[in-house]
Amino acid sequence: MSNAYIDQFPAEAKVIRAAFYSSFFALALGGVFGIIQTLHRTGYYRFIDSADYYTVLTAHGVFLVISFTIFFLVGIFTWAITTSLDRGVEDLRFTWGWYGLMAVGITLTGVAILAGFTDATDISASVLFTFYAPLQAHPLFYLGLVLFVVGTWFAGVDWFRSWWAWKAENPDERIPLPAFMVLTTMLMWYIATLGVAAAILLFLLPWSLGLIESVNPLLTRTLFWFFGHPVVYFWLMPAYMMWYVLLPKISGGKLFSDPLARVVFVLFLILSVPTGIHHQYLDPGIAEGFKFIAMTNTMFLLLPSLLTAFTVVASMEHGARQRGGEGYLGWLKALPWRDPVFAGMALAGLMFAAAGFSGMINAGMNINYLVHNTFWVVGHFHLTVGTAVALTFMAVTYWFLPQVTGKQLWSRSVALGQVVLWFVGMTFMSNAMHRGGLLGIPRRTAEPQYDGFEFEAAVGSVAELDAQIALGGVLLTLSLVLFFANVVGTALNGRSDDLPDNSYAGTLSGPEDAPQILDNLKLWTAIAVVLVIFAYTFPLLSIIDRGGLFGPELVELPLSTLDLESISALALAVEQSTIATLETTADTATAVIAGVIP
Amino acid sequence: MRISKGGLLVVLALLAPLLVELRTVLAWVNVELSVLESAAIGLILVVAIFVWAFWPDNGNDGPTSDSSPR
Amino acid sequence: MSHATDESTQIQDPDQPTDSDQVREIGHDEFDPVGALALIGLYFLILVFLWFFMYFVEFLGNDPTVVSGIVSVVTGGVGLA
Amino acid sequence: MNIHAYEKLWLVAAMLLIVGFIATITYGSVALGITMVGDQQDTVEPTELADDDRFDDPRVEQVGENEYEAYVVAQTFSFQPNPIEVPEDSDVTFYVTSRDVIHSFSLVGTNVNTMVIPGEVAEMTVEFDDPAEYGVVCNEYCGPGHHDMEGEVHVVSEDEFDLTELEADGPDEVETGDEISVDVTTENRQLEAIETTITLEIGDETLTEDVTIEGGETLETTFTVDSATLGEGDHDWTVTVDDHTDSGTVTVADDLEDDGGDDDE
Repeated sequence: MSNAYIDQFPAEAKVIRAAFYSSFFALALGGVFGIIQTLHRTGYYRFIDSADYYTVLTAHGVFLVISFTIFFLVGIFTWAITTSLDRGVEDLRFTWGWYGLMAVGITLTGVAILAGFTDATDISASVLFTFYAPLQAHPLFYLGLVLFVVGTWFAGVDWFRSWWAWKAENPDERIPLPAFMVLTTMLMWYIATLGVAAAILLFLLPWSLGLIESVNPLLTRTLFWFFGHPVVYFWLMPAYMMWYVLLPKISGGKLFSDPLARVVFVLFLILSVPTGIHHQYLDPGIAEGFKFIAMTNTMFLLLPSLLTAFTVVASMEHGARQRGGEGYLGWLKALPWRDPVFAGMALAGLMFAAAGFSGMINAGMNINYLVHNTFWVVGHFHLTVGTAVALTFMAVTYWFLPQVTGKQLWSRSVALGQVVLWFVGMTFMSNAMHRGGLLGIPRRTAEPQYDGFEFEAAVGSVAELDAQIALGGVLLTLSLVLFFANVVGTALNGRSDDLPDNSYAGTLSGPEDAPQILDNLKLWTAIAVVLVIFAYTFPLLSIIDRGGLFGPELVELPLSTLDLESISALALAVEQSTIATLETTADTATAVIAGVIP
Repeated sequence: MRISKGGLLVVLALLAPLLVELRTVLAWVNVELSVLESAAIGLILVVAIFVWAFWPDNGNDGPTSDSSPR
Repeated sequence: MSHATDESTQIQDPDQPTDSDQVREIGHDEFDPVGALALIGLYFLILVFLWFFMYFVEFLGNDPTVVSGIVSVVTGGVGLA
Repeated sequence: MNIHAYEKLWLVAAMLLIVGFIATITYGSVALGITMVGDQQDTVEPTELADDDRFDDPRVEQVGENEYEAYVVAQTFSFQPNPIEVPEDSDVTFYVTSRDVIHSFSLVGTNVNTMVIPGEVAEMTVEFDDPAEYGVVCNEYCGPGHHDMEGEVHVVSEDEFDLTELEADGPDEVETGDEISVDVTTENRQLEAIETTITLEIGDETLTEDVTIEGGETLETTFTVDSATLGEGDHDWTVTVDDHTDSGTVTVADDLEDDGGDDDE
């Protein structure tokens, strides 16, 4: 009998498995749309209409950055809470409840997006991940997003309940580090999602239903970015957690500093939200002063990431030296590069270092004229969410799958090949994207070739950049195929009794070195709220004062035509999506059952 | 073998960004490489790394300070 | 070896299935992360160099740039008068 | 709290890095005068741009010596005016707004780049030096035809540049012997007076008039030609002022009765 997670928490393991499978399903869909758009945009293979490109792009964005990342997050956060507090969830029905709400929500949104491919319904939502008004999606799109976000809110409630119950029994203990990370991240998420909730519930959803005439495009856009920047930390924090609590163990060492890890998460809690205006440096209607304040906050938000870089590398070094590594750099050779969990996370961290640099450029105010909305930005977030997060998630999957299924990983060699292939593929793709952006090639366009002018490459040619992107896309797709082969292969394996124990890294400098005040979540939340009020009150008031709460009369561009007379169409759509949800749930249930039965 | 197979794979992977950026860096000093030339350099480096990796360890240090192979 | 700094989680287990290659135990006080310092120092230098390159070569070299309109408004007013 | 000396060192270095970044940006703003698109301009009604005296007729105007203003409207899926023509060595202030959804206005290969949001007016002042042609792209997704949305900015040499608008109007047909009058309206949108020659070519006839048009003024001229000297038939005419031309055709006929002319014989 092993002491894996599934042995300790069999019921919770099912929830985590369901969350992981939902996440992987979204990853598969997002990957398919990714390669379609890569080949279309670079002109290598086109089988869709360029107008449909934006439906593909919307699906790629929403499925990957919303469903893939957040479903994975709820999986590992549930693992982190139950493992570090050493107690199961308080109420399993509640846990399945928020999972179900998230699944229903994302299915509605997904149906609204995918319906854009067919003329059979007038439902469509090709508004991209950012859904800027006056582009208008079908109400289902917004409704689904709301349900999904509410699901994550309940997930947070679940984890807080566990912590409260644990605290009642352990009044004098420090919050274990993984639980601390979950709680601070969720507090940040509650503050951040207020922006998107306000944008959708007060403005976009009523507007798409025809209840209000018009919206203020600058206001809804600003509310989106209120949420849109911190959401990147919501993707990133689970990856950071893995680098802090799993990577040192896999490296053969201990976490260098528990107190600094807490400082890092506190900094993310208080600084993530009051920075969103840095996505709007080039927006007319927002004063330069507000932009400068947002920049200052953003620049200081570099601090926790820079601290993380040191702590994580030092922890890896500790492992390497315990394994016999020597010298200033020679210790790198003593790291367990053969282990896909390690290699994947280390390569992801390396890519994140590069992404850190392009992020510093993005954070700069006036230099934004150079890169704003160019392909550079796409290169940047394919390094951050597309590699630092996605590759870390895939790498830790190789550790988590045995833990939550009770089965041996199908193939460690394939897994190693997979993470290395992702690294190489993304190198080509994101490098060419960054370069293309500096030439002024825009993001979010189906055919970056114009009649009146051409982009001039400083080195090589635009055709070479396209070739790099296409090559990268193909390698990434191959990598995904290997990943799914491993997931499926593992699911088909028999139950194993010889699994590693469920544990995470110890620390060199433990929580007893951390000032007690770091665990005062109320204090940090209050500071975070105050900073948000400082950073956002005046810009928001100014925007409302200038353009009105509901904005000027607009020529809306409905990317779906909602005929209010034919409510039946809506009913049909709801019915269809419900069926789809049921099917998804059924699939998940089947997977769960398949996982339970040895 | 001086390096584990996994380590070798990772070293080869790290070669990719170096090669891709090499062209750009060289262009600043007015050395223009074609795609083919870059690929040729890459191939040479790959072969060099393979030779280094599989050369019998005779105690001499490789390009980086060496530790005993595991 | 200072075990006082070992972490205090309940599920801390001395078993180290992935640490089977461990050849020695290094405690908190014996560990100086010189390697991390070397790597991060290298990263720092790269960041500083690339920042200057991006700002002063790529950005400022990418003329024209949006500049203050105040001067134009003043002279524009004179021109109109 | 127990922080390793190396980590303290890195903390200081990281803070230096951050302060250095902010300092660089501040230097660009203060010393180099790089200004962000901001809230300098009042809001407009996107659906009523036709009644807005700045955006009813998207155009370039001269407002000072070497100072120009360009009023640009972005809409699905085009920019107006297109191309935008400005002279070399000039300061051009762009005012850009949208008629419908969010767009951008971005000069490819330059740092001229702004979001275009309905209801808001983006203001950007740009110094152009040498003659050049720039592509303009919309880099924010604006609908299914987004990839077709492009424009051009032409920075032309002083000699080639003018802001003269020419419009000529003549009769469609006249009776032989009557006079043909071609009305020419010439507008000088620049501030300085221009001296130029208006030329009318019709048949073998060439009529010229040397004119001086004050800055911002509009000149009305009328050329008259005796139709008898042209003879019966269709005659093309062309009015030329510098590089601008306008043209038309007049039919000279002996008897206009079949056209229901009001000549009573």
